[in-house]
Amino acid sequence: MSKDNVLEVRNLQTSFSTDKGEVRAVDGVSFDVPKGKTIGIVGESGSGKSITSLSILRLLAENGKIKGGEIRYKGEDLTKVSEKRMRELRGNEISMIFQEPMTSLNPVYTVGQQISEALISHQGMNKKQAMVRSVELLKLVGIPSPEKRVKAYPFELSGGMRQRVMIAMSLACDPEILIADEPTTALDVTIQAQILELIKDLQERLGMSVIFITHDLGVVAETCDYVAVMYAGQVVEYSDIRTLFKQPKHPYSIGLLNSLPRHDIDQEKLMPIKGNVPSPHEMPTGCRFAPRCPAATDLCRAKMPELMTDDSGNQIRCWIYSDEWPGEKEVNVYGETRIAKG
Amino acid sequence: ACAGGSDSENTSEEPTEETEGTEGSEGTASEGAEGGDLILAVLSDASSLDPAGSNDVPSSVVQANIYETLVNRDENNEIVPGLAESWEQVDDTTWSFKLREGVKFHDGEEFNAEVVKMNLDRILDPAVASPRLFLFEMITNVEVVSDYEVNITTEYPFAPLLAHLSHNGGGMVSPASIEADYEALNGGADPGSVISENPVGTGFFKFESWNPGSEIKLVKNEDYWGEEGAKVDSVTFRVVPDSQVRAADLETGNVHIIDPVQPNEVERINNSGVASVNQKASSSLAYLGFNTEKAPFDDPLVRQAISKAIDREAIISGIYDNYGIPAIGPLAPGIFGYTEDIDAIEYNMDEAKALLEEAGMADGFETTLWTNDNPQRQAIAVLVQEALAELNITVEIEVMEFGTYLEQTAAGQHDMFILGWSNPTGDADYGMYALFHSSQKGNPGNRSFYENPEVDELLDQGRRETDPAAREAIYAEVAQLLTDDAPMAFLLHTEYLTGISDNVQGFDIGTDGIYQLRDVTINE
Amino acid sequence: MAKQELLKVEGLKQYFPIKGGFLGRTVNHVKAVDDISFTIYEGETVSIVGESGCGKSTTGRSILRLEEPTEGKVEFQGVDLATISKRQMRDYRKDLQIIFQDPYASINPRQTVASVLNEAMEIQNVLPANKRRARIEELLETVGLLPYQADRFPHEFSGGQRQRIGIARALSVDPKLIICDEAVSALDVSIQAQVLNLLEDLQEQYNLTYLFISHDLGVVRHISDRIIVMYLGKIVEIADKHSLFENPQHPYTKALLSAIPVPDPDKKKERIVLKGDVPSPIDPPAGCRFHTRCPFATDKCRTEEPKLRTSDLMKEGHEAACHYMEEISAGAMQPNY
Amino acid sequence: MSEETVNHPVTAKKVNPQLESFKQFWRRLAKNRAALIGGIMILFFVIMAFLGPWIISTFTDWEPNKTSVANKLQGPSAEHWFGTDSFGRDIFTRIVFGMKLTLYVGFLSVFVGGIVGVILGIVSGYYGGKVDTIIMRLMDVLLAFPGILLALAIVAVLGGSLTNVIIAVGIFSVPAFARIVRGSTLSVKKLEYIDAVRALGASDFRIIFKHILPNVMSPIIVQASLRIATAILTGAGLAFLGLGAQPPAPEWGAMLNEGRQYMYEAGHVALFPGLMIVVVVLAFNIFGDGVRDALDPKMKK
Amino acid sequence: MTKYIIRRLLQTIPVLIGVTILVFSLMHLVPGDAAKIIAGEGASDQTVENIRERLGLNDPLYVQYGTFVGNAVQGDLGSSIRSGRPVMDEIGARFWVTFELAFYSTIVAVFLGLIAGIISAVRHYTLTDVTVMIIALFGLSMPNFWFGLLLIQWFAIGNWMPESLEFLKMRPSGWGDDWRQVVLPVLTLGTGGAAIIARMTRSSMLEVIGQDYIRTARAKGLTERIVVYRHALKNALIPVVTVVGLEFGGFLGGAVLTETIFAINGMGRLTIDAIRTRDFPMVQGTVLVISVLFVVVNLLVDVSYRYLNKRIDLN
Ligand SMILES: Nc1ncnc2c1ncn2[C@@H]1O[C@H](COP(=O)(O)OP(=O)(O)OP(=O)(O)O)[C@@H](O)[C@H]1O
Ligand SMILES: Nc1ncnc2c1ncn2[C@@H]1O[C@H](COP(=O)(O)OP(=O)(O)OP(=O)(O)O)[C@@H](O)[C@H]1O
Ligand SMILES: [Mg+2]
Ligand SMILES: [Mg+2]
Repeated sequence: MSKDNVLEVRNLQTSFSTDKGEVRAVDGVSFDVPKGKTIGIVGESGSGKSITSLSILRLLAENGKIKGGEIRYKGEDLTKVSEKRMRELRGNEISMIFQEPMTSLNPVYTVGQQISEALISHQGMNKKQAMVRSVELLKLVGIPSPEKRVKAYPFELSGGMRQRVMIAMSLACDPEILIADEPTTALDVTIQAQILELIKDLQERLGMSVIFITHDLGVVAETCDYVAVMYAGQVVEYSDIRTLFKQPKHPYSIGLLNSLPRHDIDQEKLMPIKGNVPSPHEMPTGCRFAPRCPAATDLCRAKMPELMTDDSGNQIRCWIYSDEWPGEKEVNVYGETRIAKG
Repeated sequence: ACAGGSDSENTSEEPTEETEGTEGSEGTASEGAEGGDLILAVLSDASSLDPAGSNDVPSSVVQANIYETLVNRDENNEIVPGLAESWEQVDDTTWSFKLREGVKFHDGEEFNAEVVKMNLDRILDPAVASPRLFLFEMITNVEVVSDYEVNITTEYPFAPLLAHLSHNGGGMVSPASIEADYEALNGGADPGSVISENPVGTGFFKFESWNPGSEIKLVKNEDYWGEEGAKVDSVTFRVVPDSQVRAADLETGNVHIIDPVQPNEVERINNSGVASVNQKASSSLAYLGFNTEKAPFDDPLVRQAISKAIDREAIISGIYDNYGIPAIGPLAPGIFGYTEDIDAIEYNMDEAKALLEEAGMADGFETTLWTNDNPQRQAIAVLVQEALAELNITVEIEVMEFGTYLEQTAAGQHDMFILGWSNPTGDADYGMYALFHSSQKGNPGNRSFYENPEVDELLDQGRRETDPAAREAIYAEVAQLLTDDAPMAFLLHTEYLTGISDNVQGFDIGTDGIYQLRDVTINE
Repeated sequence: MAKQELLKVEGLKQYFPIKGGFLGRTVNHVKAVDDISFTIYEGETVSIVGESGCGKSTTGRSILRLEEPTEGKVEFQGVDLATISKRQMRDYRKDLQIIFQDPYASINPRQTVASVLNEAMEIQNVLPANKRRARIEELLETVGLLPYQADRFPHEFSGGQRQRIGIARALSVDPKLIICDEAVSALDVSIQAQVLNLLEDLQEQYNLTYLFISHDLGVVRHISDRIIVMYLGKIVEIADKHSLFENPQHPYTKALLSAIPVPDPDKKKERIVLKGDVPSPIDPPAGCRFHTRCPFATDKCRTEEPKLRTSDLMKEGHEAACHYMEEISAGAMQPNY
Repeated sequence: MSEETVNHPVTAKKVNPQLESFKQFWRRLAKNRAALIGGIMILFFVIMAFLGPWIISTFTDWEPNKTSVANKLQGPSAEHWFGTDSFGRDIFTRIVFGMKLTLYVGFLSVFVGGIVGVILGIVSGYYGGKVDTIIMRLMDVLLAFPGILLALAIVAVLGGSLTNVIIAVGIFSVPAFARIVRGSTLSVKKLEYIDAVRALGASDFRIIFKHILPNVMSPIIVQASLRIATAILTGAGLAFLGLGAQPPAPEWGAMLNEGRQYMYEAGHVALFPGLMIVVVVLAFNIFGDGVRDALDPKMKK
Repeated sequence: MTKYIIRRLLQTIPVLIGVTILVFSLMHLVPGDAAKIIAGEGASDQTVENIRERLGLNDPLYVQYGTFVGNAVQGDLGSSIRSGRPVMDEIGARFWVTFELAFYSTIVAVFLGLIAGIISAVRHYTLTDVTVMIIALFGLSMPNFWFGLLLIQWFAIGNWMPESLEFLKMRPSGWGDDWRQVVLPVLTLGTGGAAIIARMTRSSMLEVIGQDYIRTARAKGLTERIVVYRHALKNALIPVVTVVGLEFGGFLGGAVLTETIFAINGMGRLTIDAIRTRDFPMVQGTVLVISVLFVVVNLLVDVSYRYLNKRIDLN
């Protein structure tokens, strides 16, 4: 384990048992979370982003199970530690903000009570101390008149404020890692801007690592240092932010960037990725993107590529960049040219 | 008065009829000590404790222990002195009563001729709208002759007047209560409300408390005018509607007397070792009525056929566990005017078939049989239905709720129906006039809509005739006519079944269902 | 070529009563749309943008009379749709169609694709019954589905495919104007691009006019000719897309544009972060509705409502509702964060 | 421009979608073992109601209404499986013959109450406003009126007969249906496809019957199967109070009421009808629960 | 809050008016004449007429209704036709009996139901869960009059009870003067209610456990105990409270059968008897009182919502 990674996820496999059999929602996810950095996980809806994060905290639904892989947190494999140990970590060293600020807070307790809970159980504070700290935390996340708001019920707050409360709650015990699962998707742009600023600011001040899950590439570009791109339960590309946006390698990443309508420049015609995301019940045997990939070869359709690390430490899951690539050396993907390795 | 059939589970609403009953059986060597609280578990609560205020058995049984009447009837159905020491018939329509002196009401008021007048006038007062008015409506004048002498004048010669006066509808209420009640009436209250709330009579028990729907408590009247007053300190009438529960209460010693006992429970109680069942013939009649105005029941042959097809013994044994006797006419044995000397209809299926054939109905017909939701009556209906099937008569049973039932049978919408009639005055007039006189069609009692001028004539005579022997002859004649005409199939006279704890002595029940409580003692 | 007016909205108001009190009296109103006016010309795409709850959808729905407008005119080819009878309105519905946001909720789950489309044609009596089947298959091909899929149920399709069914339904009655209420917002980017392209193609092919409702400025920029910016039930700025993106005048528009993250790590720009939340449309602030969050607000803004107007700074047809457009662009006013 | 749908082979395999969706429902129902048991029990009872009397009258000489006073109140024996009642009638035979009456009360009253309730609920939910207020206040009135007393009063007005019991119990079920249907209608009404067909110019009639009704069916079915259970209980309760079926009809509630008099010496007379009521009601409850689970999208796992 | 309660009370007025109209018209549709019933058998038409006049039965229906409502508003429900006593007094004597019966039964139902429901939910899909739910289903499917009869047979008549257990014998009937009278009826009513509450609690708990905020609570590292009892239960109780309220309301008006079986002198039996004797004022009075109570109970339920869940906006 390299020194400055607080968390390393290796080949994570998570599946659900359902009516129609087992569903591999996450099937080969690997990424690192360097200390003090923000890593983004992007991908389409259903690609397994949330399940990845829930696997880290072991908060899967009852029919879900981690089937393989490792989640190394400071030397411990979280897939193996006891439930008791997990509880010590949750909310204390690794905490999480969820997508829906509206439903993620318990409607029958005041925000103060909900923030205090973690403090009482992890830091051994008494109720009074916890309240005092809650007020500080609310102030930290920029809630006006926190002394009053601490007694408010969630329904009395707007969406943006609730999300701030969620953040305050997750920061309560100064976690090492903050997982933010689409923390702004449900919010309006102007409010989203407020929250993004806040998270950035807090990270700088508190120096924690952040896993930022989103499907909004704009948000990623603004907040992250590294990005893992997920497709159909797998990480297809993991690289630093500039590489991804300037020189994306995986055809899916290229297609994704291409199909994005942008408000800052004019585009003649969008370049969509054809086809649909495969259903989790009928995954293609080879590369999962092959049915939609403009450069796909028979090899791609037959065999799943491994996640390969290149010289700069970035990772890619695509045959083009392997020695076995059977196709042309210059591959045209969505009008962009990529040099194959083989 | 339609007899609800005291064995019914839901008779609380049935305006059955009854009279007093204090004199009754003479103190049969009461070994028990005096005192104690006698608890009776009864089917339903009284509706009013004003003698003029209601006309149902549950009220009567309580009233009879608070109020007294001018005359009483003994166990042989003879009229004996009550609050009146003696009486004589002055002319056809005038009766003179000599009253007992020194009788005081529970509130200390004096009993005298004025009080009698007040009471009778009250019952006749349209403003009071007494349900017991029918008992006394022939009275035109009550005249106070002296302090202790009173004359009663009737509109027409009315032989059963004494019997009617023995009915506890003629119970004497304290004059102070009557005045207070009138005052309240003028103030907008319901008539009788004051009297019912706080009944004051001259009887050997005084009213103590009434928890509606639950219990009524009476206490011994220490100042009773008679030589013998009550033996127990108090009596509680507790309402326990469920028969099984009553029986259980009796067995566990929670109550001393239960009324009624279901026939099927008799054995169990007798075997319990702590109580036994007292049987007493009742004066009531259970009958199956026909709508004589409606085809095919306008044909006496059809009526007779049906009457013949009913096996009364089977009903009595099957449904009443033999606690009852078959009826040959409207009157029960022991009632004034009862006779056995008639050609009664007897069970005979073959004759029934022949009669029906004679009526041209050999192929039978479809009809309905109505009853109310009294289990015994329903059971009778089921048996009748089966029996008539043999005559090819298809019977559909319709069970109605009592209020509807009375309304619709009074309106003559029925074919056949099952009902009862009780006789609290013990007189043939009561047992026949309302049931069969053509002036009484519908609500007053003649639900068969029977009309026979001959019968009308005889019934009117029976009322006027003062000679008892002549009266008996008249009623015997009516009885035969009724047998021939068969406006109804007389079914049976039930028995009163009361469960009595072995600790209780001296209890008896009248043929009218009234409890005789004066001589009761408890031995615990 | 002179632009042909297709739809003209004038002084449109849509208030929703708030029931309460004894026996459910109306105690207040949600002023979802409060006096807006604009015009749409044939063949163009006009977009409405704004934050959640500012009245975008309501505007669309009032035009279609899915809600009865409280006040105002909606002239379609010269006929005021707001005043004609419901029966007459049914005939006009042929020309005005709508595509919704939620690909899951916008198709009856119990109908096959064919019966969805057939019903649409049946209601508007578009074709004789025996010709409809052919038309259905043609429509499916038009929107990029295969004819054999006609007998499938919605749940057998992906989100993007369902959205195509919705588009086919709208097309089935040959409309002139289609209102797209967040028609692509629920789709993933890769699918969204497919649908946007489809909409553009169809517009060309059938000379359709779109009223495009979205909160995604990227999408809006891509598809529109002109853009309307709404804030709390009012139009704050209206312009063709280039003027709007390059030369926004209203402080709200500026903030909105700056708030959107750009998928380009090198463009670290200055962001205007607005304070607070959007106020409630039940008791909207007096004066300029934006004044509670505006960094330039003055007393005048608090009392006097600005009208939509143009100024020297702006191209023709560009209007904004701010008292201080000129002062702000001249730098004469400093923001007060 | 159509290209993207590549996943499906062009060989059109035609499926009957209506059948498919039913099959899917059936599969889910079949997975729920309890529901299956309930369903089979109900099926068995229905068959018993129709065939039982026929079998008994064809193959035996038992009759439900044949009295035999001599045999009264006999305990269960080889000859009389469930014993005899106070008329000496065979209780088992009566129970078999009474099955039909019980199901009749259950199904028909729910049918009556369901139709009225569903119509009121849909109209109320769809039109809203004053109509809604009036209908819902009416439902409140019915709800506030103590249930069994309402039924009792209705039977008192109409007279006691099975039909009137059905009407009474039906009326008594109306508010439950109306409320549930109104609630579902409100949520279905908000769905965008309703607006879509409105935008196409569909009439209210079409919207209500073609688009809303089928989509509020699931809660109606669930409610109906659970309501049948309640209806049977209420019907039996009324019969127990002496209202309803006319003697000698072997209605179970009435049999129970009759048996009550003989609890001490012949407990079986009340036991068997009571037990049968429990079993039948239980079947409907189990089945209703199962249907709810099978129809509830949230319970997909 | 006070304002809310006042408004809610006002809103119940139309419902109560509806109830009175309904009961009034029902009672006047019932065949059977009150005057005749009072007059009794053999009364002359004149007597009946006198009584009709006295009771105001000859007035047009709307006048009668108006009089009834006018008096009711002043707390005067008229006098019973059968007993002549003020209806209020008659009801008063029975009200507390029924109220106590309903109250104790509710307590039993809530106690048993909550325990069973929570156990079932926490151990969902285990054998315990299945067993508890089967018992609950049984309780739900049992006609309570039959259950009551069984209890009587066991515990009161005792003819199924082995002699060694005779000490368990209970008083079978009535209400009040002996605690042993209370046990059986309360059990009879309470167990049925417990079954409903158990099922409701279970499904409500399961629903709540799937909510996002439960995941949030787990993500905070709280123990399962705290998650279940602090976070889930309080939310799950909200629909349960509704059921409890409805149960209590149902017990008040629907204990007729239990009251009949156990010979309890309560409101239910009073009403039935009144219906049977065409005691119109009494029927109107009891139904009105029961309905008012029902409405008040519902109001209390709504107020307790507010207590449990501050989010629910009472306005
Ligand atoms: N409890 C579950 N049972 C079965 N399948 C599940 C369950 N939870 C998630 N899945 C499946 O796992 C896959 C990944 O889901 P996940 O929530 O991680 O997607 P996501 O990338 O977070 O998408 P989104 O952007 O929509 O949040 C999906 O196909 C989903 O259907
Ligand atoms: N039927 C209605 N009754 C009451 N209020 C309504 C109704 N429909 C909309 N509103 C309110 O009107 C306002 C505008 O709603 P509208 O749906 O038009 O917003 P929007 O701009 O489309 O928002 P979004 O982006 O969230 O779709 C909101 O405050 C909303 O709550
Ligand atoms: Mg997710
Ligand atoms: Mg919208």
